[in-house]
Amino acid sequence: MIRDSSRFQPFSEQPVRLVGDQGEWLGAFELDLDDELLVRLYRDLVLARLLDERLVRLQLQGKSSFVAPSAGHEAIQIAIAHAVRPGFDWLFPYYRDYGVASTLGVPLVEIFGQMMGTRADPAKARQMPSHPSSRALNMFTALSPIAAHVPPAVGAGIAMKLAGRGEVCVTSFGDGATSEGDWHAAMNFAGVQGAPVVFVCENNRYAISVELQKQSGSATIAEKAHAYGMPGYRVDGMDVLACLYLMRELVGRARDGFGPALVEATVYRYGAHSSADDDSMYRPAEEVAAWRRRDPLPRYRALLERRELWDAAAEEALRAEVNASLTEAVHAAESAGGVPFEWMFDDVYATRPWHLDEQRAEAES
Amino acid sequence: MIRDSSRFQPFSEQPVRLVGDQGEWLGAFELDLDDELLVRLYRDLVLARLLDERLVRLQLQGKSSFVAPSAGHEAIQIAIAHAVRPGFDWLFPYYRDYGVASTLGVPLVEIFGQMMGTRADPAKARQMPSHPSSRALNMFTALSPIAAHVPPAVGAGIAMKLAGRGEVCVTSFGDGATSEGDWHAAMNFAGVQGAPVVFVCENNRYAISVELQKQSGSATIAEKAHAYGMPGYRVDGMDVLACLYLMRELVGRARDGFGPALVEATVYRYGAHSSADDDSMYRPAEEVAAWRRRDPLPRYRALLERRELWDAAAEEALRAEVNASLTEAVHAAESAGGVPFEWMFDDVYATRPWHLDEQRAEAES
Amino acid sequence: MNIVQAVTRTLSSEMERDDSVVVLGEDVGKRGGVFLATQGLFDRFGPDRVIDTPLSEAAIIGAALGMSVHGLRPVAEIQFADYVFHGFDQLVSQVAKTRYRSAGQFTAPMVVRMPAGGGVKGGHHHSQNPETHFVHTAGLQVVYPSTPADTVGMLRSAVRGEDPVVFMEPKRLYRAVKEDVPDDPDRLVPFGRAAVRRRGDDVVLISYGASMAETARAADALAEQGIESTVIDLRSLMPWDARTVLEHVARVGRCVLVSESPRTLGFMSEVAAVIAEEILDALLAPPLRVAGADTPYPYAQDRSYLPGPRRILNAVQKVLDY
Amino acid sequence: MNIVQAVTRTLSSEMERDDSVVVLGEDVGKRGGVFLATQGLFDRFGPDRVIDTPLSEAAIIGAALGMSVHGLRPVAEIQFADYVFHGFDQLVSQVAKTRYRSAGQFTAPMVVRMPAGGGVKGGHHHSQNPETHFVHTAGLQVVYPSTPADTVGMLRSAVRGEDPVVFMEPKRLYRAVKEDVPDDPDRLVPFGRAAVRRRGDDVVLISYGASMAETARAADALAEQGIESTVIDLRSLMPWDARTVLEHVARVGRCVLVSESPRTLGFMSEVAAVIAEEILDALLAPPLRVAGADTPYPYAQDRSYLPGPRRILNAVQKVLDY
Ligand SMILES: Cc1ncc(C[n+]2csc(CCOP(=O)(O)OP(=O)(O)O)c2C)c(N)n1
Ligand SMILES: Cc1ncc(C[n+]2csc(CCOP(=O)(O)OP(=O)(O)O)c2C)c(N)n1
Ligand SMILES: [Mg+2]
Ligand SMILES: [Mg+2]
Repeated sequence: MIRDSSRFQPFSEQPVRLVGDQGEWLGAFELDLDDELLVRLYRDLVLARLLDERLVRLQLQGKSSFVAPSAGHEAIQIAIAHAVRPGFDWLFPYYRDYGVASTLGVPLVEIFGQMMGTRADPAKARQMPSHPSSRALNMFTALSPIAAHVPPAVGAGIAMKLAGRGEVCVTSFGDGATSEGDWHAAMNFAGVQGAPVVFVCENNRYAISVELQKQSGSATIAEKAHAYGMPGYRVDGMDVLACLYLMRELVGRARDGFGPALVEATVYRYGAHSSADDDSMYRPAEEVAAWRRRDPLPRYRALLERRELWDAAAEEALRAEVNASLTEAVHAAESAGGVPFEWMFDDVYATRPWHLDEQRAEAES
Repeated sequence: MIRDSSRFQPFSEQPVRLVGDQGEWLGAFELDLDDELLVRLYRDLVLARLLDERLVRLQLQGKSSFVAPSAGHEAIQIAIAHAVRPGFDWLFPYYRDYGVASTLGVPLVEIFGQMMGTRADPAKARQMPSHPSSRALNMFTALSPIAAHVPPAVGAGIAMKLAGRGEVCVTSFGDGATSEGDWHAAMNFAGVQGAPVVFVCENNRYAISVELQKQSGSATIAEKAHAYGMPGYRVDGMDVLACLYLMRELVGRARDGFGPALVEATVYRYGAHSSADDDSMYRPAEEVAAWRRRDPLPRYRALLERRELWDAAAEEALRAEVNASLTEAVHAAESAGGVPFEWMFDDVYATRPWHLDEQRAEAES
Repeated sequence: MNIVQAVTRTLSSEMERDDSVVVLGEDVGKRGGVFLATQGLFDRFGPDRVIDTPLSEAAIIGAALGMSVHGLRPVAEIQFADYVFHGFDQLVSQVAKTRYRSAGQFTAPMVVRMPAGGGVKGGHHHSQNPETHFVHTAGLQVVYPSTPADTVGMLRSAVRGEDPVVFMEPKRLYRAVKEDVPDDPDRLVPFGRAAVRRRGDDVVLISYGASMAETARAADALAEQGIESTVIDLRSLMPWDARTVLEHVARVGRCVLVSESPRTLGFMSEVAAVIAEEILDALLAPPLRVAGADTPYPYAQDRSYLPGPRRILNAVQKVLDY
Repeated sequence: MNIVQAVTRTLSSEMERDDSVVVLGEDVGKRGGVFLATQGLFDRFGPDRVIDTPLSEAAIIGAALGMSVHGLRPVAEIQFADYVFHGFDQLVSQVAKTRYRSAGQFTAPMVVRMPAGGGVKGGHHHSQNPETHFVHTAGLQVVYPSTPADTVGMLRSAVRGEDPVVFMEPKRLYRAVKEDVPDDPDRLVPFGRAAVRRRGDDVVLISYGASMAETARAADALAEQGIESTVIDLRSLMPWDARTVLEHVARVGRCVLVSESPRTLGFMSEVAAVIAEEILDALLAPPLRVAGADTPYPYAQDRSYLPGPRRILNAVQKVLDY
């Protein structure tokens, strides 16, 4: 059941790249996206970047207890969100996927509510910060245990196959996740079932401090797809157009019944692993600086400017607009207020059993 | 750290085969094993086959409660045992590996003691039948949970690498085992560490009733090695010489510090999965018959006969000799007698804690 | 109808009733499961709804979770309860917490069936009773019926429920216990209610699952000696029916708690703790546990490991003599 | 010396003493562990003995087993106790049963360290206390010290012992508790012995691990009210020191059992059950448990989830008023 992607070859040594350092188009085919979408992609990149900065700042201000920054990962995240049909397809993201959430349209107030643990979080502040979610958009609540969302993503994929409505599931995870047994079990089951799931590894070369060579027996993540009878692709995860074209192709392929695929998006996280980490202990500052020079935003902005779709004034206006909406959303999320103590005892089951009634009463007494 | 095997190519589509249907040598290189070893291999094949028949019979007679027959798997099992240095290298086998045990020299009385749960079992009849073991021969006690011995095998391999004495570890398992998360986690860790471990999959195309296509996303097991940065080889697991040459090569390669490898030995189990199974529910009798025609014993015997190393008289003498030693060992194992009730409470820890003293006393009262 | 048949027929009728019910696990297809609990379902409902999975319990439980989140009602089979540990994280960290961590936005109505218990010459890894691990995990419901009728009624409740259920089956009794079960598709046995199997004023015997057989035999033996026991079959362990237990133990004042999982932190530790907390003054004797040993499950001593009638009677004698 | 330092220094001196001691886990190398418990070991002992592993708890625990079987003395780190479930089968089915199933032919002297407990704003998966799962698994030793001195002494015992040890560390107290610890490499704290931290005749408070902090604070508050308590720190949960517990509870007649793992089948269920079985007649009041809730660990109510002094005092009042 393997249909090869028409534009891209699986298992290429070099990651697919479509936009050059100066914003030049490198594709062997024509760039055929309309201008509106091209601009929209840039807006989404900026939103994701500014959102991330805001989340980091909230943590520094003590308004949030934790953050896992996404700067450096935006291009692939935005491409994921643009490749799916929102509210129809499903996403099983991981904690760093704020670019997926913001692009998909998860309300900012919900995002900030979750980050600050207020009533604005539809999940009642049950999870620690950096666990995005959206029932309305079929985005399964992110969870902490690495790779543990991948088996459920495959289960959802199998259910989609049975339902036959053409839904697709996209699940994303880090490079470290590929070492977990759950990841393997899920990938293999998807391969056997030909489930419509696109697996996206945001390979930032580190799992906290552990670098890729200590993480993976194989040199690339993409080649692990061999083990599951599915194609594996490498893409420059900081090139939003390469990511989008590839993701659209693979989502379409899955939708048409040709089964799962694995994408390795090479990215880099600019910040520490999380607000609890100090990355200077394990990686040189020059390495970070070198990757920052490949930043997805200026590179893609240069492409837009070449096409006269963007300029400094547009940039300024956009940043002002985004910042204003972020400020407003933070404010709304904060003023929603904290969640009450006794909510702790709800939602363990559909109805609260006797022992939780007792425990709630004891705790309140 | 990949040194390619000189005689064999990894990831070949066709399994390596060195002996033809009529016992003709097919190798591109010369058969350079001495006659003694050539004969010894056949004796080991016959021992393994007759041992298996005896184990099956014991279960039918009600003297053992369970058996997982190995007929059809002998060639690769015997090759494993001949490729290692007994008592120096380590083995982490699985329940079906009686050919490994008998060839390595695990005393038959211990094997029967384990199968019948008598005092002749050095493991005190703690485990159900079909769980071979030998401390003296560094053969780790087989266990029931599929693939669970593979992570410890890798840990032992890493310890061997640190010790630097040139030990090697060989672990074997079925095709179904490759789906477990533990298997993946272990393979990957071995790949990262370059641990001296040879992984052998005895691919009999079924995990109980589940056929390979429902088991594995990839068409072959060998190609899964891509995911771990190690070479993967396919070999005709019913051709004892192909198995032996390949295993020696890979064990030597690991010993010399070139790291792990994966072997997929294509075999077939003639019997049901175990004495608790009825294979007619899921596979056609013709399929079994077809595989039986590739039986490792007559094929290899033909090679020996072509070289005038074997004849009907030798066969008859050997069978008589083996059967006599089996009968004697069964007798010795049986007359060792059952294990006492109170042994149940020992070996939970090095010394028995108070609560087990109490429980033992209560149970005896 | 015996207990395996109770499972098979209930699965079949639930699949008939509701298209969203699917079965998955190792060998559940053509083979009908190693205990034949899914026999015939593959032929009847086909490979889309009766799914032979690869050999991975994490894949089975994790995929079932994704299916249920997407709207199916999966019934997963773990071939032996002992193998649930390979998919343990999916069960305790993911399945159990799906409703809670999403505040009910996502839920996991699903069933994980597993044959459990010893006495089948299965050694360490075909004999265990891991209910403690599930009961201690908030978010899971745990049941362990001991009769065909309860198996039918509780499996129906499990399949139709709103939350994940660990459905433990007493494999030693699979074919040993038979009874007529009325063919009423709406007969559900609700969770959290114990069944009082026998009434007597001298001692209360409490058990569940496969050990109900030994407990009932002990009660018979006691009756022959003129000692009348109340026998409670808990059936449901999370939630469990503390009210019924406390009511009877308070009335009688003496009880013996029988379960075959390892004694330390076996389910009966909880029952004993609650009894001591709630009705201390009503106790005429200490609540005594008769349990499996705190050892791995041995092969050679397969039967002696179990809390059999002799050990139960010894304990009853102690609480009566107290 | 605080508790993290106690871990680091003990590992360092044990690695110095015995070449076969190796450390492995996620980020234990250059990063020194996310709590810095292995800081400096990588520089001192190199990558062969301080092994950064791939992100797989099954690989960590399973490889440690193989290493120990082959003669090393591995000390594995699970980054958070909550993630042990990803390697759970290796721990409960393999590590725990190695000695038993081989009748001592193969053994697994190894340590699995894991920071545990709540109160660190970590939500469901950085807060749990999974000791029940280990204690209920025959073959594992389980300890959960609450002081730097016990951490040193018990970690030494663990590394030098003959059987696998689950070594739980109270991460909430990592840097909060400090004391001088004599620099004596032969000072071992044996397993199975509780420490009596305070003596009083009105009530016995029993706890362990991180909850010792709240328990001690409750005892202080009681003392201010003129209520004198005996405070027992169990330290070791398998084996556990039932003798010391029974002796003091029998003497005083009233006890409160404090632990932060979920109440149902938390370790204190066992303690309560044993108290009820063994010394029923000495009890002047029911043994009351103050425990974590039977919910997944919540984020927003991180502190309220814990059994704090207020709830402990409420329970003490109840047993005194009984
Ligand atoms: C099962 C499990 N083990 C350990 C952890 C602790 N941990 C949190 S993030 C992380 C590294 C993840 O790395 P990767 O998958 O590459 O994702 P990245 O953070 O780099 O995007 C680790 C070890 C965890 N969350 N879950
Ligand atoms: C973890 C686990 N799950 C399920 C089982 C039940 N079981 C025993 S053998 C077996 C099939 C194994 O197949 P394979 O690995 O191909 O080995 P084979 O028996 O074919 O040689 C299964 C599912 C088990 N022993 N362990
Ligand atoms: Mg990473
Ligand atoms: Mg097989």
